[in-house]
Amino acid sequence: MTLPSLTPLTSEPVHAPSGPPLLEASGITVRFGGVTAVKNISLAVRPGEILGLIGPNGAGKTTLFNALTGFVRASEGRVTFDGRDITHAQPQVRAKMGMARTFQVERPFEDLSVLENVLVAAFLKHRGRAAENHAYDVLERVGLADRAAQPASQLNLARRRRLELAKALALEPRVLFLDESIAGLNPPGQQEMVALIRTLAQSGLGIVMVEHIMHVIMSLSDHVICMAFGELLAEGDPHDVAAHPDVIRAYLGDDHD
Amino acid sequence: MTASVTPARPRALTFGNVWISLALIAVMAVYPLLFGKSMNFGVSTLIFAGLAMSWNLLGGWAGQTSLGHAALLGIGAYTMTILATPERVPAFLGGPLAPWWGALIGMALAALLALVWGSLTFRLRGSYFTLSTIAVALVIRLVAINSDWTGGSEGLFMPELPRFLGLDLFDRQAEYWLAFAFVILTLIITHAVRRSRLGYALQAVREDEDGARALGIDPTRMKVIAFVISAVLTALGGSLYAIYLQAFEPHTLLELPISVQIALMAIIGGRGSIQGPAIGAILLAVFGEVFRTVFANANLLIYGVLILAVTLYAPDGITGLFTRGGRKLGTAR
Amino acid sequence: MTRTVSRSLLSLAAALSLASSASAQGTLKIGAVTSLSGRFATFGQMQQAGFRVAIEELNAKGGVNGQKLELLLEDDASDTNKALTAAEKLVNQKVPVVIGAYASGITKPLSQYMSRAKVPLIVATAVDETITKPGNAYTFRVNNQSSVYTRSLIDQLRKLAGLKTAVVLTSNDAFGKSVMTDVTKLLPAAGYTLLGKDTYDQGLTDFRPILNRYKAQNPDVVIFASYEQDAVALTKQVKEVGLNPRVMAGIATGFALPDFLKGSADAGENFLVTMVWNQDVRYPGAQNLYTRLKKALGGEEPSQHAAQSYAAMLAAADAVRRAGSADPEKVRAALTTTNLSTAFGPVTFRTYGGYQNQNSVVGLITQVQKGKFVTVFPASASRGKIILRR
Amino acid sequence: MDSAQLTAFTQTLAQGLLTGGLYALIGTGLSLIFGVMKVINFAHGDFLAIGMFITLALFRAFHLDPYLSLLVAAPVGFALGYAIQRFVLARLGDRLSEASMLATLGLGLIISNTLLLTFGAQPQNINVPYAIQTVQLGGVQLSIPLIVAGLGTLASIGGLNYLLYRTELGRAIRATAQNPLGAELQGVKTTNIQAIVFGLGVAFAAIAGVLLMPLLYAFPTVGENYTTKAFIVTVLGGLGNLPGAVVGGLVLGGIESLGAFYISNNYRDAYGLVAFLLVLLLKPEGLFGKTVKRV
Repeated sequence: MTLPSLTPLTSEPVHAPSGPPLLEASGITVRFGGVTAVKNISLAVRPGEILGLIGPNGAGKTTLFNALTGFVRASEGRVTFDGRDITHAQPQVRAKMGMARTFQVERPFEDLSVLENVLVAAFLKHRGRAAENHAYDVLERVGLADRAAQPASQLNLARRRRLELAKALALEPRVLFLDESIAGLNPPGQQEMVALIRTLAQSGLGIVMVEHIMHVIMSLSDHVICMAFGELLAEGDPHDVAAHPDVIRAYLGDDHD
Repeated sequence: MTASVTPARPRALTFGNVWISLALIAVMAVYPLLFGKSMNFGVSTLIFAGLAMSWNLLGGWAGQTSLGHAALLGIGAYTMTILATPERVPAFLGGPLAPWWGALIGMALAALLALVWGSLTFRLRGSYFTLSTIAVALVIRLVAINSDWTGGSEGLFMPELPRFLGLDLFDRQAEYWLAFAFVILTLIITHAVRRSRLGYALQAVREDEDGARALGIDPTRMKVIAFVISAVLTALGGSLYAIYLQAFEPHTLLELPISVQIALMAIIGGRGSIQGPAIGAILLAVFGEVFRTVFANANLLIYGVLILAVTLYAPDGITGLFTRGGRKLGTAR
Repeated sequence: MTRTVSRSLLSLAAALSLASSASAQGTLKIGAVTSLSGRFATFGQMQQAGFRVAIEELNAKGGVNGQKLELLLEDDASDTNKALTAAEKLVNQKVPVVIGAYASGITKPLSQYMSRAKVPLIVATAVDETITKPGNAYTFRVNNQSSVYTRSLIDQLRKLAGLKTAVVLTSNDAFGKSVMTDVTKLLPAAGYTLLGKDTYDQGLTDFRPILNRYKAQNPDVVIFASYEQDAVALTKQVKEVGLNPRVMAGIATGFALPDFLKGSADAGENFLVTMVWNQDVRYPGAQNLYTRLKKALGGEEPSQHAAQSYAAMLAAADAVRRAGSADPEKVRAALTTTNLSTAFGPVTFRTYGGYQNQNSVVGLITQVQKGKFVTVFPASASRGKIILRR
Repeated sequence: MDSAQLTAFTQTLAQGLLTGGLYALIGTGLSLIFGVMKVINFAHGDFLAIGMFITLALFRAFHLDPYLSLLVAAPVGFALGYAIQRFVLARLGDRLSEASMLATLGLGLIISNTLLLTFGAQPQNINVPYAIQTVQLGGVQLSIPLIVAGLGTLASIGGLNYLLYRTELGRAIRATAQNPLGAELQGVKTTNIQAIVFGLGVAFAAIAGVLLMPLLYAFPTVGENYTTKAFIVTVLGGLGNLPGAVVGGLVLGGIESLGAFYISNNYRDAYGLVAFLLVLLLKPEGLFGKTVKRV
């Protein structure tokens, strides 16, 4: 298998998002008993737009992520997708409408092969041999075609990440939620994943990314939201947010602490 | 990133290991020639092999261990027999129904029960579901014992039945081939599920429900579908069993040990493989017969030891021993 | 693993395959199916004793048609499927007649199979009405149908003056159900008003709520029909809650077990217990049979089931002798003209009152007097008088 | 007339609660095992049968009073349970909760059939003078063995509570129940704890067996019905919730007793089963249990 060519990390945004927002969330609040994990966060994603979600550990990024994808009930606020209210829709309903997600901790179906893992997703919109061919196409896009027959349990971290992505892509989503799919990969792995995300956005997919690696967020996102302790800290163009004093303090702590 | 040549695409969507099924069918076809005189043993073994296969659609594929399938067996048996008995058939049907119509109606009732029962209880995880199946089956047993239209605790006798495709339903040879067809039907359906969207969805749900929901799969709906198919086939098996017994009562047909026997056959045979339950049923029937004659009083003791041994040393059941790479079908985590 | 599987397949083939035909090998084989293990093991062992004592007696008198008798006893492990497989094995071994099984639930499918296999089946213990009503041409029953117990009790109650009210509690199996139907139909005709009637499920051990209700109703007569293992618990709880009717009656099964006397101790005193045989019954040879059965059971007290099985074996041998051959069809014909007197009582298979090939057995009523079953009814067989509790 | 009805009611309720006490004792054993190891012990009733047969054997051999044989049956039950978990069930490793159903079904068959081969099949029973004596408690007539059974239940459950909440071992057990990994990290040998817990569960079943012996026949398959009753009780109270099991037992005893007295005995088991199903569907964590993650 030839090593993919290294694509230099350019700093300009990938692709100007176009058309009305696909996914809109307004005033999302999530409370577990007395604890408010997410407080009054609003965001919108347009086709082709990459929305970066950053913030120190425990800022509530993943909780927000799970609320948007239906794995956690939002205590307040409203989420619409393509104009339809999906605030309390089950994850499987959202998947059918065109929302797909990866999990921070990979959860492949251990006993199924790589191809079969993707096939489960491909069956959403395809039947029989067509589903299998679609699954193969997706595997080729993420560079796992050669490992199709291998049980998912035998994949290394990078390939498990790619499998997560492949399963999400096989749903042919219109909005893709990536939960730290780049963290922990070696540099070449990161390069490939960034390149892949770039081409996905160019093909018109709306992407919401939770990520810690700053230069990846900076080079990919059209719009960034920074959260701390469950609340919105700063929002806007990646570079402005990166320069924002509160964001720096949240990440690096005060110089006179 | 495009690979130079499209690598050969090994197919995942296969019918699974068809060779074992063909071998199994061959063995079942040869049996009457070798043991032509031992048809009772043959018919009851095949019926229970089919029942274990039917149970496995829910127990193995969907990972929901049921200990209440005797109730579904009973619905198949009772419905067909009641509708075939002149004095018991409801008046508006105007006369007794032929057994095949009765069996179909029994299958429909079992499907309805599975639909309601499943959608109520599949919200429950693992052992809760198993406990609910015990309770529902015991309630159905109490209804059968205490109501007259089911013959109460005296049960029912099989009335004279019309010929089915020219076959005398009470001739053991005919019953053998009907049971043979029943096992083949369950094999075909299991192979089809193995290759279908339902099959993969069930395996996904069994491995990781949340992971499956993220891929657009509704776990409860999938489990209910598996339960309905399992119930329909079990009811069909119940109708065959009623014809074989020709007389049955709640205390023999609807007891917990029958549900446990069906489940054990599938689990000991191996829930992981397609043919495991049928193989398990046949082996247990053979061991049961050998122990019955050889060990007399101690045969149930040896049976218990066998069950414990399989659990400890053959986690994937007997077939799991042979197919080391056999897929591990644990219960829903 | 595969080696052990093939070896057991071989031993199965041996077990299922044809043993030599019954008559060729010099002994006349009589088939029998009962529960030597599982839930009904107690009664299976009683039947085994009865069969063995009969075979010894017959072989001592030179066997049948010059051949010694051999018992082919199969254990059905209290399981219907195993009983059918066992019966088929016996049919394949060309036995002229099969005796069994113990429980009604197993005997009914067995009788259907035997009539299809055209080999006569003699039932010795199962009491379900439907076995001989309508029954079939190949099924003969030595023991009584359950209604005999109830009718003989009600005939006796009819004679007792000054008793007006009654309650009945039965198990919810076929036996209990038929007792319940007979009691609710016949008791009013005998001048009683039925104050309460309940059934209970297997495994229940706490009867106090029902007994409390009966105590409040203060009936003259209380009638029980129980699962085998519940008779003692029920009797003890009657004493415990202080239910003290003028007549207490227990119908067969658990009450007719010798263990009932030991188990209930004085709580069972002057209970009326219906059965069809008792060691003190005035039938010729009854005492002698009792001692032989007791020896065969290794000192355990024999129940009526042992005597019934003994009589069934005698009837089978007698039919084969009169048929002059081991051909099942001839033996079946001979059975219809059976007229035998045994220590269990007379054995004739008649068709009457909707029953077919049913032996009409005289229902005995015994009373527990000073810890022993004393036959008090009918007069011809009785050894003592009924004592009313108050 | 109403005072007679009142005494009948109190008598039926009292007897129901005492029988319910035995259900609670059996259910507590099962719930303890499930709480700590997520194992449903399908042989629980057979362990009860062992308790009964130990009492029978001691009574037959040494004419030992049944309640004295508690001192033998409880430790033997504990040792048996400990050995089974330590040397048999523990070998299932992480498949314990999945495969435990099958393993304990096999165990149940082994136990009931060993009893059949050693003690024979006929129902046996012991005659102790107090078996049918009763005592008057405020117009309510209660049998002595039933009262002793109630007291035995209170003592056992009290002892268990003391052990769980007042002792070092108890803390280790509760830690293992909540988070086996966490407990292991704190130096708790969980395999040992699990064996002790299984031993305690079996000891409880054996104690119930001893207390039942004066009231009932013992026969090899007597355990079967008590296993189902134990299931109902534990689910009513919430699987793994010990106080819940006690209340679940009393509730079941009461429902069955009053149902039989006022409605009819034909559907007696159905009352318990229906209550069981309702709780399972509406509140799987049981009437008093902690919330269970529902799909």
